Amino acid sequence: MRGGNKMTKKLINDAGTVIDEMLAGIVAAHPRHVRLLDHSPRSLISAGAPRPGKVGIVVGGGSGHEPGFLGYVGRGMADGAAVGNPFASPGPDPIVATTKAVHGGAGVLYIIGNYAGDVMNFEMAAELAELESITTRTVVVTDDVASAPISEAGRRRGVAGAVFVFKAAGAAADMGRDLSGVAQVAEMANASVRTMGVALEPCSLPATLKHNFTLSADELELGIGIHGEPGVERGPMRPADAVADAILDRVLAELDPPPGSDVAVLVNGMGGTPLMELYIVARHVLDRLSRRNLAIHRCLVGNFLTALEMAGCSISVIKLNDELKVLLDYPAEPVLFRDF
Amino acid sequence: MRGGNKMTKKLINDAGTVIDEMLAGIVAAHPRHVRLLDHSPRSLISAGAPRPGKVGIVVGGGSGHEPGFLGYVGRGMADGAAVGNPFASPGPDPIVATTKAVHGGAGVLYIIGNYAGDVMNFEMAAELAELESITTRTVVVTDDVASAPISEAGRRRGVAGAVFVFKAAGAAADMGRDLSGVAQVAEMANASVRTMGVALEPCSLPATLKHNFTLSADELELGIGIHGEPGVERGPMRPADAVADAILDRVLAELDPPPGSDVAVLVNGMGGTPLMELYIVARHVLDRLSRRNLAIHRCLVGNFLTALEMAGCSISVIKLNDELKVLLDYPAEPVLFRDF
Amino acid sequence: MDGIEEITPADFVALLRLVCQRIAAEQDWLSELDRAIGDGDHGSSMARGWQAALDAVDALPEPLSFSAVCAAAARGFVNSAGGATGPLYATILMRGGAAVKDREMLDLGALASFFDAAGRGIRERGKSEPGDKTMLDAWLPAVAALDAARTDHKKLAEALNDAAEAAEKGAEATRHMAARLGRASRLGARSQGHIDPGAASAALLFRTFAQGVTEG
Amino acid sequence: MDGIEEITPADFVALLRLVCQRIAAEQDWLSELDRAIGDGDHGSSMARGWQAALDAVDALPEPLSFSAVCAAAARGFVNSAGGATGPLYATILMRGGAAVKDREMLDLGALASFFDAAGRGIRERGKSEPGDKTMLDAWLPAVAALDAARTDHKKLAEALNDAAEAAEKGAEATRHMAARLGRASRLGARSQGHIDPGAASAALLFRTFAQGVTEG
Ligand SMILES: Nc1ncnc2c1ncn2[C@@H]1O[C@H](COP(=O)(O)OP(=O)(O)O)[C@@H](O)[C@H]1O
Ligand SMILES: Nc1ncnc2c1ncn2[C@@H]1O[C@H](COP(=O)(O)OP(=O)(O)O)[C@@H](O)[C@H]1O
Ligand SMILES: [Mg+2]
Ligand SMILES: [Mg+2]
Ligand SMILES: [Mg+2]
Ligand SMILES: [Mg+2]
Repeated sequence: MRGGNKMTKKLINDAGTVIDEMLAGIVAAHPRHVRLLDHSPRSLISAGAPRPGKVGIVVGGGSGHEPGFLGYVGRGMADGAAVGNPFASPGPDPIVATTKAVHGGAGVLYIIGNYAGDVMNFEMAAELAELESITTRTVVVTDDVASAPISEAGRRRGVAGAVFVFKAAGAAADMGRDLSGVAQVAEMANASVRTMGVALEPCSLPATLKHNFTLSADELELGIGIHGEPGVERGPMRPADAVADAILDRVLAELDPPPGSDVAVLVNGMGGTPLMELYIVARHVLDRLSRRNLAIHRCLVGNFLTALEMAGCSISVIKLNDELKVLLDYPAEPVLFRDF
Repeated sequence: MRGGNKMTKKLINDAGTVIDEMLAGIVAAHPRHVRLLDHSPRSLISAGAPRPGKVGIVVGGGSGHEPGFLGYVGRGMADGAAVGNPFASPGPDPIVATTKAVHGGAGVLYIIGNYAGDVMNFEMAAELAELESITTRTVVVTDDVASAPISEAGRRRGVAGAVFVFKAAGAAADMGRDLSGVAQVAEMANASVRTMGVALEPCSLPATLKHNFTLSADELELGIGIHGEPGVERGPMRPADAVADAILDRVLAELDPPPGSDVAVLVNGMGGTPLMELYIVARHVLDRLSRRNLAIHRCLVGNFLTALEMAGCSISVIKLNDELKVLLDYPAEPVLFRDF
Repeated sequence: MDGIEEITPADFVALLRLVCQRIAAEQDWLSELDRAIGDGDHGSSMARGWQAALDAVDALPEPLSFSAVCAAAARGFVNSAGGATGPLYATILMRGGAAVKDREMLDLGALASFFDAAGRGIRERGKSEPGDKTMLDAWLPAVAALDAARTDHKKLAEALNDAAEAAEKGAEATRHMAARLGRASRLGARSQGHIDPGAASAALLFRTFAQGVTEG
Repeated sequence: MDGIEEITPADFVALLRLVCQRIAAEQDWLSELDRAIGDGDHGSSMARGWQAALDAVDALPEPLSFSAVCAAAARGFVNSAGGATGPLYATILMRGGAAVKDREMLDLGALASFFDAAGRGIRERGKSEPGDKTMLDAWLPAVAALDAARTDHKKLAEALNDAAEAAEKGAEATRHMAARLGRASRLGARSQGHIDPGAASAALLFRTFAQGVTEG
C-alpha cells in the first residue's frame, strides 16, 4: 500500500524545472527527430515539420503521461506537441506557437483529451490561430467509459484510446488527406474506441510529493482517470482476470463488436506496473476476445499513456473497419518509440 | 517510502502461474513474431529461427526484468530466450530446448548476466547441448561497476549494459559472422560498457508480495542490483543531477573515453520510475558527456532491463569503435519493442 | 484603503497582490480539496497563475490602466496556471477589464460590473451553469451580493464583505451538490461531501478583496 | 527408523520428503535471510526445487534404486528451483547418487561418501571455496563430522546429529564472514552480520536427516 502522508521520492532536481529539463533531455537524446522552438520552449516539433501541403497535427495536454502526448511526435503521427506542466494543460501561447510551427498551409488538427483545461486552452489558441489565418479543427477524445454514462458520451474523459486516434489521424495526414478528412478519421477512431482503467496504487505530483489518493492494502479503484480522478468503484483487490473482466464487461457492452469482426487492443500501463503484469492482463483480454470470435488485428502492451508512477492499467478496444486497419498499419515513427 | 511489512499489490492471478501467463500473453499479442515450444513452454523463439547458417543467439535468465531478456527476441537480436521464474535462472531443460530450436547449424551463443545461478544452469545446458553435437559459446555480461572492484571485474554482475551486448552480437550474427566472430563481438561490447544503478524504492516478488529491502523516506541506494541486491552506498536522497554524477563519476573513471570519441548511452528505468524522471537524468548525463567533448552516437531512455516495480534507474555508457557503431545502427526488431 | 470608496489602478494591483499571497498561503488546502474530487493541482495552479499574473503586471510601464493591468495579468495567468483555471481566470480578467476599461477609478458600481462581466465570461468559456459545482457557485452569489449592496447604498468595504460572505456560503453549498452536469457528476454520489476547489479559491479572492479594502 | 544403521532407498525417499517439508516450513525464514544479502528468493527456490524433486521421485517405477532416485530428484530440482540452488543441488544429488550407485542400503560409511562426493560437486560446480560464505561452509564441516563419527564408530543417528551440529555451527559462522571471494564480497562490510541462506538451508537438511533417522 502506498498513500497516506508520506513523501514520495523522485529523480528530479526541482519541481519547478521538471518539464523544461525533461524536454531538454528528449531533444538531447533524439536530436535528429525533434526540436524545441527557440521562442516557445514548451513546443516540441517533429524534425520533418512543417511539410508543405500536409495537414499539421498538434497534440498536447498536461505532462506526467509520458510517453503520452509529446512522445507521439514524429513522422506518421503528430507534427508537434504543446507541453503543459504536470497534469495541467498548456496555455494558449505554446499551443499557438506549435500550431504556427507545424502549419504547412493545409490547416492544423488539434487532438486533445476531454478535460476542461485542455478544451478551453486549445479553444483560446484556436481563436488566436484564426486571427493569424490558420484554420484549425479540434477533435476531443472521449474514450473513457467510466467517466460518464453513454447518454452523455460527450462529457467522457480522454484516456489511452487517444493512441489509436493519434495513429489513425497521423496516417491519414501523412497520406495527404485534407483537414476535414483527417478530422473525420480522428472522429471515427474516437467513436470506435472504448477504454477503462484501474489503479492499484496512487501517484504523486513533483510539486507536492504527496499521493493524490489513498487505497488501502486490499483495495483497487476501477475506472480511475489518468490524473488519479476517482473511478466508478472502489473495491477489494482481485485476480488479474477478474479485473480485466470487470473492465471488458463495460467496454464490450458498449462496443459490441459483431462476431468475426476485427479489433485492436491496447493494454496500457499507468506508469508503475511491470510489463509482466500487463501481459498477464493481455493474455486474458485476448483470450476473451478470441472466444467471442473477434480477430485481433493488433495488440499493443506497455506504457503508452501513463499517470506518473501510478500502479494499474487500462484496457482499450477499438472496432476496426477496412480504413482503420490500413491506417493503424501505416508506418509511424513517434519519437519516444524509436528504440532500435 | 515503500517497504516494511505491508503487502504489495499485483495484477496477477496466482504467483505460481505468472510466468506461463505472461508468456501466453506475449505470444497472443505478437503471434507473427514469436512462438513458444510445445514441448518446452519456457522457451520463447523468434518466428524467423532457426535460420540455416546463422549463429543462433540465446539469451535468458530470471523473469521480472521485462522487457529484459525475452523482449530482445526478434530479427537482428536474439533468436530465443530461456525464461526462468521471477529473479531465478531457468533450469537446463528449457535452455537446451531453446538451443536446439534456434540452432541453424552454425552453433549457438549464450549471452547471460553474471549470476551464479545463470552461469551454472547455462553451463549444465552447454554440457547437454554438446552431447547433442551443438557447439555453444557463452559470453557473460559483467557491466555493473558497483558489484566488484575493477581488479575483480570478472565477478561483476551483468545489468542493463547487456542491451548493447545483445544488439551488437545480434547484428553480427544477422550479418553472417561465425560463432567465434559473434562471441568476439559480444565480448568486445561487454568490455566496452559500464553501468551503475540506483534505487529509490524496492520491489517485491509475486510469491512473497513483500518488499525485498527497505529504504527510509529520505534514502536511496547507489549501486543497487537488478534483483535488489544491496549497492555500494546507502545515502540521503539528492537531486537527480547529483545522483547522475555519483554514477557517472564511477562509470567514466573506468571507461575514460578520450575526448572526441563516440559513445552510446542507456538511461534505463528499473520499472517503477516514470519516463519524465529518466529524461531528466538523461539531460544531465548527455550534457556532461558533451562537455567532455564526446559524441553521443545514440541514446536510449526507458525501461530496458527492469527489476519488477523497483523505482530507480541505471546509467550505461559504452565506448564505440567503428565496428560497434555499425552494429548498434543495424536494424533490429525485438518483439517487445515493435509498437508502431 | 480603509473606508475608501474608489479603487485606483495601483490599489487594484495591490489587491491582486494580496490575492496572490493569500492563494499561495492556502495552496496546500486548495490542492487538498482538488485531490478529493479532481487531480490535486488546483492550489499549485492558482499559485503559479497569480504569481505569473503579478510578474506580468510588475513589468508594465507606468502609468497603469485597468485594461493594461487586466490584459497583462490574464496573459501571465493563462500561460502559467495550466489546467481549467488558466483560461477561466484569463477570461475573468479580460472580460472584467473590458467592462471597466474607460475608468480611472473603480467605485462600487464599476467593481460590480467588473465582477458581473467576469461571471458571464466564466459561463461562456466554461459552458457551465450554476449548480454544476464549479467556481460559478461562489462567483454568482458574490456578484448578486454586490448588486444588492449597491441598491442599499452600502459602503464599498461593507459591500465587498457581503460579497465575500455570499461567496463563502456559495462555496460551502457546493459541498452538497451532486450536479447532473459538470465535472462533479462524473464521480456520481462520491462527489458529495466535498467543497469544489475552484469555488473555494473564488471565495478566497472575494474575502481578500474585502479585507484589503477594509484594512488597507 | 530409530536406531537403524542402514538406509533403504525407501527410507532415503522418506528422508528427502522430510527435508522437503522442513524447507517448506522454513521457506519464509530462508527468503528473509536471502533478502539481507541476496535477492530474497532462496526459500521459495528451495521449496519449489524440493517439491519438484519429490514429484519426480514419486513418479518413478518400483523398485527404487539410489541412483534412479537421485537422478530423478536432481532433474526435477534443477528445472524447478531456478537460481544458484538448482544446479548446486542437482550436482549434490547426482554426485552423491553416483558415489553410492551400487548400494542397496546405505550405512554410515556410504552416507559419508554420499555427502563427501556431493561436497566436492558443490566446489566444482560453484567454483567456490570454504570461507566464501556459501552452503559449502555448512556442508564441509558436516562431512568432516560424519568422517570423525565413523572413525569413532558412532551410531548412524549420533553421527548425523554430529553432522547437523557441525553444519549449524558452520552456518552460524558465515555470519561473521566477509569473504574476499564469492557473492558476499560484493557487499563488502555490509555482508557481515548475516547468515548465508544457502548455508542455513544446508544445515536444515542435515538436521532433518538426523531427526528423521532418530525419530523415525
Ligand atoms: N467548465 C467549467 N466552468 C467553470 N468552472 C470550471 C469548469 N471546469 C473546471 N472549473 C473550475 O476549475 C476548478 C478546477 O481547477 P484546476 O484544478 O486548477 O484545473 P483542472 O481541473 O484542470 O486540474 C474546479 O474546481 C472548478 O471550480
Ligand atoms: N558459486 C557458489 N558456490 C556455492 N554456493 C553458492 C554459490 N553461489 C551461490 N551459492 C549458494 O546459493 C545460495 C543462494 O541461493 P538462491 O538464493 O536460491 O540462488 P540465487 O543466488 O540465484 O538467488 C547462497 O546463499 C549460497 O549458499
Ligand atoms: Mg489539472
Ligand atoms: Mg535468485
Ligand atoms: Mg485540478
Ligand atoms: Mg537468492
